[in-house]
Amino acid sequence: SAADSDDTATAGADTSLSAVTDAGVLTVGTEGTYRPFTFHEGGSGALTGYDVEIIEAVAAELGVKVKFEETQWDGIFAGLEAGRFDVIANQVTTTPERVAKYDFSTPYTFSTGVIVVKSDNTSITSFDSLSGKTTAQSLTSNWNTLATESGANVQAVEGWAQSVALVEQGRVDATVNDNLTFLDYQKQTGATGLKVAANTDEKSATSFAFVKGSTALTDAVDGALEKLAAAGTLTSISEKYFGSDVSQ
Amino acid sequence: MNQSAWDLFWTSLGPIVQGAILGTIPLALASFAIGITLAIGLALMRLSRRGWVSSIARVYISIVRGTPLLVQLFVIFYGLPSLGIVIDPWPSAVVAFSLNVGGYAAEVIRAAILSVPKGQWEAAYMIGMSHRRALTRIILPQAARVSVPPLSNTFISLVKDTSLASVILVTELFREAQQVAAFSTEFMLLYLEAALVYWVICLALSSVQSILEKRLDRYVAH
Amino acid sequence: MNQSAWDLFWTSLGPIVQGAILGTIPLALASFAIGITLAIGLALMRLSRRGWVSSIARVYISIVRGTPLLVQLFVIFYGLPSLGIVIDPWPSAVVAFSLNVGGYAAEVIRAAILSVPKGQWEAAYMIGMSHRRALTRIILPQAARVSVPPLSNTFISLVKDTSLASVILVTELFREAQQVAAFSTEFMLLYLEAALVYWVICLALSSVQSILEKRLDRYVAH
Amino acid sequence: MSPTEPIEPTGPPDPDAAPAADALLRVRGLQKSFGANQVLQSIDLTVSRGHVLALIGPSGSGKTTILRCLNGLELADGGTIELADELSVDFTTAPGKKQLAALRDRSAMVFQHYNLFPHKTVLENVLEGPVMVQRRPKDEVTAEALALLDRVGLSSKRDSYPFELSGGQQQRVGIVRALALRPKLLLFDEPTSSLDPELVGDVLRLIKELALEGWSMVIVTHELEFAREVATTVAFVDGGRIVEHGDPKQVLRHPKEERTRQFLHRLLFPF
Amino acid sequence: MSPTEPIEPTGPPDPDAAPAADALLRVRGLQKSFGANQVLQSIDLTVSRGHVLALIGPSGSGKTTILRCLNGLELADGGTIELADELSVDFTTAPGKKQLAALRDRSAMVFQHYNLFPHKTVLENVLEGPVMVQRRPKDEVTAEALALLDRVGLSSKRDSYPFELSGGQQQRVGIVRALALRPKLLLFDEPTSSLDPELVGDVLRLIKELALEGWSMVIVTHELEFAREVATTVAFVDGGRIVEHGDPKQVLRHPKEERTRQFLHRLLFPF
Ligand SMILES: Nc1ncnc2c1ncn2[C@@H]1O[C@H](COP(=O)(O)OP(=O)(O)OP(=O)(O)O)[C@@H](O)[C@H]1O
Ligand SMILES: Nc1ncnc2c1ncn2[C@@H]1O[C@H](COP(=O)(O)OP(=O)(O)OP(=O)(O)O)[C@@H](O)[C@H]1O
Ligand SMILES: [Mg+2]
Ligand SMILES: [Mg+2]
Repeated sequence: SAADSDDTATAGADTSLSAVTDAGVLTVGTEGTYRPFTFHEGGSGALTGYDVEIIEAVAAELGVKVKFEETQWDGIFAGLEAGRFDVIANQVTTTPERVAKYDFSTPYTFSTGVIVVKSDNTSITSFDSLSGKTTAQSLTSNWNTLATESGANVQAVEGWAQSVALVEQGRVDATVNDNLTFLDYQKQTGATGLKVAANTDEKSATSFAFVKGSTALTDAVDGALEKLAAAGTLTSISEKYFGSDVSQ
Repeated sequence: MNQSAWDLFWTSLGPIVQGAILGTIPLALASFAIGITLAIGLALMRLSRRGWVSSIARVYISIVRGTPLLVQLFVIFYGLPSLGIVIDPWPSAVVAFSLNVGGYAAEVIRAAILSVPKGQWEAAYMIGMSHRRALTRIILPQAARVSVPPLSNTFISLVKDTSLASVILVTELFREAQQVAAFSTEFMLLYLEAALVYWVICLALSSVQSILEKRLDRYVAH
Repeated sequence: MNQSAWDLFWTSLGPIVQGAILGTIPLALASFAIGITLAIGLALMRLSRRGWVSSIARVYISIVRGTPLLVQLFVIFYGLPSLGIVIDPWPSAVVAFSLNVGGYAAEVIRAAILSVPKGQWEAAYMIGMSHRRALTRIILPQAARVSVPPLSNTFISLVKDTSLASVILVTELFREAQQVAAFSTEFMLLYLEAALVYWVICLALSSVQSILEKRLDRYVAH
Repeated sequence: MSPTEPIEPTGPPDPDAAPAADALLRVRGLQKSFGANQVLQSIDLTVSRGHVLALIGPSGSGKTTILRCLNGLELADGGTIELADELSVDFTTAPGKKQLAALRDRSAMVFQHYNLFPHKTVLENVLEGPVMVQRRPKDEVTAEALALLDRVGLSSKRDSYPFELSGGQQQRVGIVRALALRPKLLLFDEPTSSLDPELVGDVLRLIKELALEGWSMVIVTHELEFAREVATTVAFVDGGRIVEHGDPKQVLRHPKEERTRQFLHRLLFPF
Repeated sequence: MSPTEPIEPTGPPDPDAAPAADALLRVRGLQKSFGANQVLQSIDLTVSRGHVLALIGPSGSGKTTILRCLNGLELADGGTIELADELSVDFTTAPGKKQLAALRDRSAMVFQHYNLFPHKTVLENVLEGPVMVQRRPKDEVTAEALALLDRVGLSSKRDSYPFELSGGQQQRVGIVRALALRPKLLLFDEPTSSLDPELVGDVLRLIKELALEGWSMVIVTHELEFAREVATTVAFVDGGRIVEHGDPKQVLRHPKEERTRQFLHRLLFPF
């Protein structure tokens, strides 16, 4: 795989797009357990979510069918590298390390990070005040990095549900996550015991990830995203899930 | 449990049981059957007088038992493609679990073969049997009875271990529960529900084990 | 493997080995010690002539063995707080693994006790021993020898299972590997590295097993 | 170990001083069933102090079960066992654990398959009962045990483990283990039938010596020659009953009962 | 099953017609070591057609090892075995598997612990060799097997499993299993020493009948009476050598060698 990700070695033979168009199928890696971005309707129904719908729209724009492969986060990059799928649609945040190893589309989600605490918590008011506090984070998310950089003592958990459970049980002080995730959770459960203690100043961006050297495919997806944005499709998908436009 | 929890329990029971029937159970059965065949071969290699044959089997068994199953699944599904070997999720899972069962069951079968009294080999040779025929007609049938309890343990572990197959894209019982949990955030309830289904499967296996033991007992020395 | 992969391998070896020494090994040792004690109690309950005592132990063992360890960890860590019982990660992990080892080892110990010839009980009674003393001074020491191989298997499984402790916030070998992997996205490399460390631990355990077997063999009937 | 030596445990009475009527063991109407299988119908036995009772009979007739009831290893269903004028156990009303233990304390058994403790040395096997159970002083018991081992020619094996000994040696340790308990009554269950033929003699000779010294014994055996020479009384057991008993020469040479005759014939003229 | 009956397998020759010099088995200088332990020093044996050789000797002297070498279960290190003028195996140069198999095909062994196949019925135990290995017609072999079982009084047990039989019955099945192979030579390794004393007779009587019918046999036994009456020759084995051999009455009553005398004394006068 080291050779595959070597730009120069594959530059002359970028078949990333033709492989997809020839097969007529875009294979997408996603978790299927990350609400509201990629999840199953009603828990056991069809796969849906913000990321899922956007990549479906992109595939339609490219004139190919879409096929989802659901896997856990552990396997998602390994699967991309092993050629198990063409693209990851799973709220992948771009970081310098990742950019060095993978190709990324233009961003399709912009959101702020929030610190979620118990309603009666007054000691955490900003990211600076996280220092020395304990937070629960999913290991693999960029929010983990943010919490760590803020000086929090991070406890790694499997996902959002466990993070929230630990905050509610008072076993950690806070969790840092996507604003969108928290809003969805509140809407769904009507949870009243939690509040947002602070927002990040900057928005973070997420993109689709491709194996290095997939310039043609990345370009094609970028083109599709541009058209979808222009046609208002991205906005309407975003409003369906979040009531506002997070796609730009 | 309140009403909505009950509702969630009942609506999710369908998909979870379906995951068991379409994923967990066939995966476990296929892997067990192949794994046992492999295990018999490995056990015979371990018992071989040729040192290097025995060593190969020993190293294999040691690696399979000494490393996490999750890593083995990873290597087969995500690692082999870099050597040009691409296997689909289901076959990958069957391969990984079979190799694993092979490693664990080999030692069980080896011990069972060794537990058959030496006099049985001698009587078989005495009536003119070759080593191979003595093994298949005289020794293995007797070893079978001794192996049933430990092999059912291997099988029960296998059933639970198949939950790892979801990392290589196979949908089974536990994956279904995780999906509902991700949707509802009621992970505690859903995991308990999955546990209940696993338990029912294991109880069923235990009864099969008792029946098998009784049947084999009927004609084996006491 | 290219240079950067090698670098990653070496820089991550420190944290992974540290995770083994501070997490995996003490967790496994503590849980095994407590679990074996529990298992002896359960094995004796299973052998009790009073039906209900035996039944309690049987149901316990069936639940522990029939449900995924992951769920057991979840129930103890995330589930018990809803009953007002909040246990810290480390004690939770030790409790869960001990209960689990107890269930698995109970059947092993029970079989080992049953494998001691009846004549040993009789000789112990004959010289005037009570049931309790016959058990502790005569039967259990002999059962110990028989249990060593299956109990080392239980221990090896336990070592690998402790990787699940990370779901309840305990930092051990596998969590360290996952952490490095999460930042570098080199899951394959890091998992293989973790597997290597597990394998080394298991090889060490196997040698301890051989030594123990030889020592116990010295004075036990052949 | 003659009755006058210090290591002699209970000091069995001088056989001459003990009148035949001085019964050590008196068993009346002993019954035992395993499920629906009534193994002992009704057993009556008397063993006088210093006497030797030999039980003979076909396989499955209940000989071992009799010994096990006498040693309290098996709980009889009915009948009484009286021992040494000091203990009387009535099995019609289920006796307590204490009474079974008392029975066990006063008798010691030597098993067909030796049943030595494989994880203990020869000396530890012998000391286990007197020291750990009877709580006698370790020094005293050790001296006594070593003297007993010496007498059976095994003092050099004191620190060996049972698996290092031949069958005959193991059985002699089994006998020493029983003697060290200072029992009133010795019970032997086919003590030589697991032994290689050349090793039988050592064990039989030892038992004969103990008999001559005045130990009271019940021996289950198929060694008819031995029974004739050593036993005071021979009883033929069949189907859970004592079919015939009396002087060894009379029972073994001129049995009254047809079943006894058949059994002896099978043993003496096998082909 | 007399030599004239149809089920008679190899039709052993009429003993009278066979001159003493008509050797069936000739063993010269047989040697066998286990590691550093030389178990057989140099064994010379001859068995004529229709004769019975009894091997006696102390435990560990190598008796079983001799039989196992004869049956090809153990690979001797040196010496030769000649069987029936048709097979000669020289162990100085390691013989091939084929020759060991040929040795095995011509002899059949009856084991001390019977070694019946516990997962097969009595009849299946008997048929396994002739049908599965020798590939003889199943109907023919079944008829022969049933006649043999009938003769040893076990035709009603044809469908029983070994654990349902007494030791004596199991051993008789073991003998039938050996006979059904139609061997030239029967080997018996202490065939009665695992049996209850009352069951010994049935087996000894059967072996005696086979001897009278003219079967050639080697028997390891501790039953001296039996050896004296049934054997043509008795050989005393000690320390991996044949110390003395000859007419049973001579060897058992008036042994020439001191070691034989000692051994016999221990067996005959154990206490
Ligand atoms: N624990 C037990 N449970 C059920 N049946 C038993 C038990 N112990 C003995 N028996 C039965 O009781 C009967 C008498 O057995 P016992 O061992 O007393 O005979 P024995 O005369 O000593 O025979 P042997 O000469 O073979 O030792 C047999 O039928 C046996 O099967
Ligand atoms: N497979 C083996 N490996 C090592 N040593 C062996 C083996 N088989 C037999 N021996 C040794 O060879 C010697 C002779 O054994 P063998 O069984 O032939 O004696 P035996 O005369 O039949 O004795 P017994 O009367 O006890 O059956 C013994 O010292 C025994 O320990
Ligand atoms: Mg008995
Ligand atoms: Mg032998």
